[in-house]
Amino acid sequence: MTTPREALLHVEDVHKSYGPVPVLKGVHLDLYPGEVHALAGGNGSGKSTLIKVLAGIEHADAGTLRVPGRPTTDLAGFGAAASSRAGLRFVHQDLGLVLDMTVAENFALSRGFPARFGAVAWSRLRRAVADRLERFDLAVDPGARVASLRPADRTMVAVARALADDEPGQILVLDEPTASLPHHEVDILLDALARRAAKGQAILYVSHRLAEVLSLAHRVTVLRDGTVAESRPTADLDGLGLAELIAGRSVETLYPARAVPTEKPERPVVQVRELCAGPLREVSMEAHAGEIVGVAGLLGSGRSTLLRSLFGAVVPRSGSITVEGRPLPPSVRAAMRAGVALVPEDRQREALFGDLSVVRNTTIATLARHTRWSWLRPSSERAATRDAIDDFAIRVPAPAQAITRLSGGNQQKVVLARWLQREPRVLLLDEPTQGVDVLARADIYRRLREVAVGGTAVVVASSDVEELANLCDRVVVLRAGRVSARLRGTEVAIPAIVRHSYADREAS
Amino acid sequence: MSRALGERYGLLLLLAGVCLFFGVLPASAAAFPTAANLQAVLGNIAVVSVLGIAAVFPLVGGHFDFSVAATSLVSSITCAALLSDHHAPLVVGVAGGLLAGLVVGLVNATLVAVLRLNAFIVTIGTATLLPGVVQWYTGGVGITRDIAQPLRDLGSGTWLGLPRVIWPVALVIAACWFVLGQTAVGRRLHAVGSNPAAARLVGIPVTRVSFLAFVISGGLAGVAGILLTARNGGGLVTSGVDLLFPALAAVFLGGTAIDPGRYNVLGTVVGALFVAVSVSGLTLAGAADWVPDVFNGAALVVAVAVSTLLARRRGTP
Amino acid sequence: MSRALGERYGLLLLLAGVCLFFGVLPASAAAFPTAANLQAVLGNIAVVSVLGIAAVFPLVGGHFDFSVAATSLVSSITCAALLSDHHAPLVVGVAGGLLAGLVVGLVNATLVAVLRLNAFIVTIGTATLLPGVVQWYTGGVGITRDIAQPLRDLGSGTWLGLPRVIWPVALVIAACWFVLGQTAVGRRLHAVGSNPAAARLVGIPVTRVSFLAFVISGGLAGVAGILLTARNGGGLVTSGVDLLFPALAAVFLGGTAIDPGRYNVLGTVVGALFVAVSVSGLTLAGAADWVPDVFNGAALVVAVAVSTLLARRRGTP
Amino acid sequence: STTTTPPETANAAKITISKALDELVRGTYGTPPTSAPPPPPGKKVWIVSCGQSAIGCQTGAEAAKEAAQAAGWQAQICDGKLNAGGAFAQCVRQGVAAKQDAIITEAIDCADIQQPLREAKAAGVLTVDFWGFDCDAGEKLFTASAVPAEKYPTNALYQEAIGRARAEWITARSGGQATVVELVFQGTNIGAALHRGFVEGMAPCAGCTVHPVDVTLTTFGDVRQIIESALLRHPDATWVSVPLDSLVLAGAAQAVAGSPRRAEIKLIGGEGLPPNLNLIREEQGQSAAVGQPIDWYGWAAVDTLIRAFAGQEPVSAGLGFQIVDSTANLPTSGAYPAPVDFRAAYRKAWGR
Ligand SMILES: Nc1ncnc2c1ncn2[C@@H]1O[C@H](COP(=O)(O)OP(=O)(O)OP(=O)(O)O)[C@@H](O)[C@H]1O
Ligand SMILES: Nc1ncnc2c1ncn2[C@@H]1O[C@H](COP(=O)(O)OP(=O)(O)OP(=O)(O)O)[C@@H](O)[C@H]1O
Ligand SMILES: O[C@@H]1[C@@H](O)[C@H](O)OC[C@H]1O
Ligand SMILES: [Mg+2]
Ligand SMILES: [Mg+2]
Repeated sequence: MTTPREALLHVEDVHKSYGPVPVLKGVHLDLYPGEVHALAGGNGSGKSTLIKVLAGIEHADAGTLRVPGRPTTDLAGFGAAASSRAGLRFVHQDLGLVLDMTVAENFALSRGFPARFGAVAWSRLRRAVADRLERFDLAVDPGARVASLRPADRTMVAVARALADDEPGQILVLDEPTASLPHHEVDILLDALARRAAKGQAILYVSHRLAEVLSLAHRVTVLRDGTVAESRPTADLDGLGLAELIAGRSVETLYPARAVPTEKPERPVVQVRELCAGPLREVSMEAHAGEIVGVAGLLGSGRSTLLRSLFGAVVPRSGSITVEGRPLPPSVRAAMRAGVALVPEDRQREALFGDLSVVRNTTIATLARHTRWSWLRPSSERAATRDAIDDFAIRVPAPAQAITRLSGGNQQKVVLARWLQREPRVLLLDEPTQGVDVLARADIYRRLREVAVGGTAVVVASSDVEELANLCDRVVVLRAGRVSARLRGTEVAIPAIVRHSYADREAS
Repeated sequence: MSRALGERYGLLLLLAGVCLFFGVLPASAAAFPTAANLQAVLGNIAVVSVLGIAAVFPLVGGHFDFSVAATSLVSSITCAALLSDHHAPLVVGVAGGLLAGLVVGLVNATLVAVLRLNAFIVTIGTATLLPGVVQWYTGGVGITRDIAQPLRDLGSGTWLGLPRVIWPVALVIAACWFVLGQTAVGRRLHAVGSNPAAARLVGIPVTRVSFLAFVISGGLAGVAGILLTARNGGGLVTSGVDLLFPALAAVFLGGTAIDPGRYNVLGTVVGALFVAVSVSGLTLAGAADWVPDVFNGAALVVAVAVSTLLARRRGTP
Repeated sequence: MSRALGERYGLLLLLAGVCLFFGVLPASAAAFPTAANLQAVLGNIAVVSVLGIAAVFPLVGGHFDFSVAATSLVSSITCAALLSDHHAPLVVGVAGGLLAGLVVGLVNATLVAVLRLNAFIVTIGTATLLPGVVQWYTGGVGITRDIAQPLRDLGSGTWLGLPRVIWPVALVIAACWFVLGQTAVGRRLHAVGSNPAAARLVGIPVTRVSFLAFVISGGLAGVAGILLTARNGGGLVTSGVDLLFPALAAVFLGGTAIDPGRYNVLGTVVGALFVAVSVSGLTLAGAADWVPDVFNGAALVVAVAVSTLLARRRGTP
Repeated sequence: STTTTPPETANAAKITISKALDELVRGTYGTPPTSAPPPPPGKKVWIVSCGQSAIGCQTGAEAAKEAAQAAGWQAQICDGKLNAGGAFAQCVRQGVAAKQDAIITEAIDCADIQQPLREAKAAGVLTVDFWGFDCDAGEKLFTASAVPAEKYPTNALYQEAIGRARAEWITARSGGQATVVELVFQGTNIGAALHRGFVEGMAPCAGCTVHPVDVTLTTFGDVRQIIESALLRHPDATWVSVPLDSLVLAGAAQAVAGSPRRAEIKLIGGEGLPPNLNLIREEQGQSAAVGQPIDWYGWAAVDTLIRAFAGQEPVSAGLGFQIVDSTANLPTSGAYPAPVDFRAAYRKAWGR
């Protein structure tokens, strides 16, 4: 399809290597006014790297960039200031917020501090930011420290910051902005983006959520191994088709078949009764061996608190939790001994040991089995890691390298492998596919199903309703800390989950 | 709210309490609350607070700096050598001292900000190396001859009832407070120290900002060196360590006050004052010579304990 | 691969180079490559390497410890005082010295691991306070009378051609290398140092592990103190800082070797050896007194630069 | 002079005082030995300086090296760094390792290096001490110690005399009416000896009051604070006695120079090192020193060693001291010079 209009952004032949490893190999991209352009691709395919190059944070080895009315620029020397001058605005994958500074200061860090006699004009800054937040329907105090905001609010702050001025000719780039956003906020965001595009702005949008891509984007460019595999309109694509473009091969299905409903065993593996903890009010639920139970709910509805309670990481105010009939004391170690495992929500902060190697990240929860006569046996650790790498198709340059060198999806697989090695009786996963590409996601779903079939009770908390609807045998919906619905069988579907998450939203 | 105030001004209150205590304690009451003692105390905090502030800049930017004291030593010797060995005019001596500090700052800045080497190690390296350089130049002999009288007067004289040396120090304090807390550059430095990755993502030139922090630190250590020359009436040859620990103690004590949990300029000054006043009071009261050390060490631990526990109860990190 | 080797064994190679250099340099060739000099060098690294290893444990767990040197001072004095002032049997003196170190370790551990106070500040606090306590007890006078002969022999004698003191040190090195690098406890400490929140969520008892690190550190400082007493033939009164910097230098130099980028036991020993051999060679060669300082400072910077730049090119953690 | 002393006693006192002052200015020097065994050839000598960053230490160590070379030996200085990190012991051990024939230690207390001294003895290395103190208990650990003078057969007695001289100068200059802040260097033998002498010297002065304040190695850096506080606590004190010039430089002079009572306070310091003489010349907080020929002491150490090699006992070096102040014995530049050409004397005695 040819467009007569001039491209708002024309990027050509971008090359970039980290050390000897090429990450971008001749990538090109055109963005047109009024267009929402999706950038898709597997984990580690180079999306974030391309975006960092465009932002002038990483320097390309080669490549050019052109925006209307300016000469062609060599990307090799392209810096943050030049990027900003070219009209590019960003919401990066890890948001770029400084947690222990205020919301207003975070705005000013990227947009500049208003000054008076060389000093920051605090009141002017605060007013401008308050104004901006209001327009985004964000009930956030500009003087609040970002650390005190919920993850979703943080994302929205980063978005509001990037969108802060609406000059024409701007190009907005968002790298997985919805990864930690619940349904409602995703809708607000997508709405805002669509309106901007309608006004003639160009938007480059990275997401692993295929449905989002298909409903929002006009065009999609698919990266595979650092090259452009395809760039075409979304109109003639469906989810499976897009997944095949990303995979580069045919894909039959994204979700594994559900369990055949069988006779429930007498006793559930986990039983929660009248639990009050954090935002949770008298929550009761259970999970049986062999099933995948979803936990749905809005932001702050208490999903994470529920999972963390089951893992002994939160001390409940009242109520009881039993595993295999035995009461669970509020201790992570006790929970682990009882066979419980948790893949936490915030990978960077709660799961990864950034300066330890892939091997050490893999074996940290199973050290005892690699120990003989008090010695840790490196060969045993390496073997276990190799198994995990094969098993999960983890893309890793060398197991001795730091875990931070892996792409997000691959990091997530390492964390999952860490826990599966313990062969848990209860596997808890909090936002398990956040930032994970569609194929890896399919892998993970398949693995979760296998694990369940093998007799483990799997509990998945997620903001991705599509994921819950397609993966889970049952879904418990939380609303404001209380169970608002227990869905099973054919009830497990997007509309029902959404409805029970929101119902009485005003009332609560 | 009152708890927050207690946290912000706790150390200041404690300082007031210490003043009151030694002001009424019979053993020290005669000499402690006198203008002469105030002058002595203020004179003594001059170098320490400037050195402390010199350490605050890299610390805010997320880097430790062990080398400030050694740098001030080099700068003091440079200033004295210019005046004494080379009979340079006073301005040249002062400029030379400042320049020496800036040069060390530049070297640290290049190693840490540009080459991204571990600041801890680099600055322990410079802190080890610099006294050797001083030893080489001086042959171990302090330079105390022909120090310009105005510089000596700066170290020993008074002006408006306060030690003369405190006036430039006040200027330095005000300027640094302004730069770190009230300007875009200062806030960017905080951002870099708090989350360098995020800072890079929002387009802050992280390298340049860290670089600047070390250069400023070197410059301030240079100022401290000049003040040292003024106070000592020359350039003395020491290891520098005897200045480092008190300066760090002031910074850390100060990190529990004014802007608790964050290293800050005014807190550092209060920290330096607290130590100086306590030591002066204890000495005047005739306490044994081991008491000040024990007192200072304990004060540091208690201050950080109180401010941390208060902050934790309030729920701020 | 060869680059990785260069990184791991770079410092060791450099050490070999330095040995070769002073072994053939005419000025030092006669005395440097002798058994007597080897004994002197090994004897000299005993205290520094144990102190360095004492600092490695908290460092691996993510906490800085400024207090190891001051702790060893207390332990040395305790040991000497028991033997001399209280005529205690040797075992009691040694046990007392060890206990003193452990007590300081326990205090640090409680403050940092249990109360979660900033280790930096707490240990600068203890490092300030402890010399005051020593001063109080000794009145500034070293304790060198009636030190049990076997302890003295440990400090001066040789066994199998090596200084006797190096044998217990070798034991300490081996044990610490094992615990830190080869056991689950050591791995957990690394994990806590890397990300305490994540450590908690894989079932590591973070408080307990950090606590242990400080207690071990205190115990090792205690051992260093006993060795200090043996080497000095008594308990000397110093500020402790003069031992801290060399120990830290060894740790940091060592962080560039063997397990580059991570503070590690064997690296620390190599670091201490490197400094000791260089200083010995320079002294024997009759280098001016400022040369060793400059050499050591520069070595630190160069070592960290080379290892960082190599690691960056290879992409290891 | 709020005196009730009858005029004739006062007069007598004045005469005594001015006589004492004369003696202090003239000094107490003897002469170096006139004969000695010939220095054995080809010896290697290791000189452990108390700290090359301290100018007094440096002066003595350099002089010992110069003397050893004059004796036809190889000599090398090891920097004791004021014992930082146990450098005294390390230096001695390094000397043993370097297979030296002898080790000379400067201003080092035996207690700090007992072990290494035993090791040296076991290795057959001779050890000579000057300006320091041998262990008094039990065994003498040094092979020999330099003998300052007939009058002062040990360094302890020499230092006591110097402490006494400081007291006598204050008594004389104040006309027997002085309130004195005395800085006492605790925890070191030299500090103890100087203090003993000072107390003894002050005892006869009925009109004098002494307020001692302590400093130790650990509080060395706080000297300024210590003196400032003492001057604040004793607003009538106008005399300050400081045992060592390094303490004057470390802050005592600055405390005086920065005091509001600067004009009336007089400080007497230690050995008369070049920077201190500058302070006296420029009136920057120090008024006097007890001039001591440290370089001579270094030569005396080598003389002692020559005799030790020959199995002979040390002999008197003829050391003394003189008061240096703005009116007496103050050279126009440089260090305090001994009034005797000891170098020539030693060379002659050694036949070199
Ligand atoms: N700083 C770095 N050093 C070395 N390699 C890196 C670095 N950053 C990224 N990489 C590698 O570059 C490749 C591309 O990473 P990038 O983050 O661009 O992928 P992505 O497409 O954004 O993946 P994801 O969907 O997981 O976010 C990956 O293989 C990654 O391991
Ligand atoms: N102890 C507590 N008492 C009261 N409220 C709490 C407590 N702990 C957490 N909360 C609140 O609960 C909410 C977070 O709950 P949780 O993390 O379980 O929700 P979630 O459904 O997982 O939402 P999210 O999308 O933020 O992960 C936050 O608003 C938090 O402030
Ligand atoms: O706060 C930290 C402290 O706890 C650790 O010991 O050292 C680094 C500091 O930043
Ligand atoms: Mg990405
Ligand atoms: Mg959650």
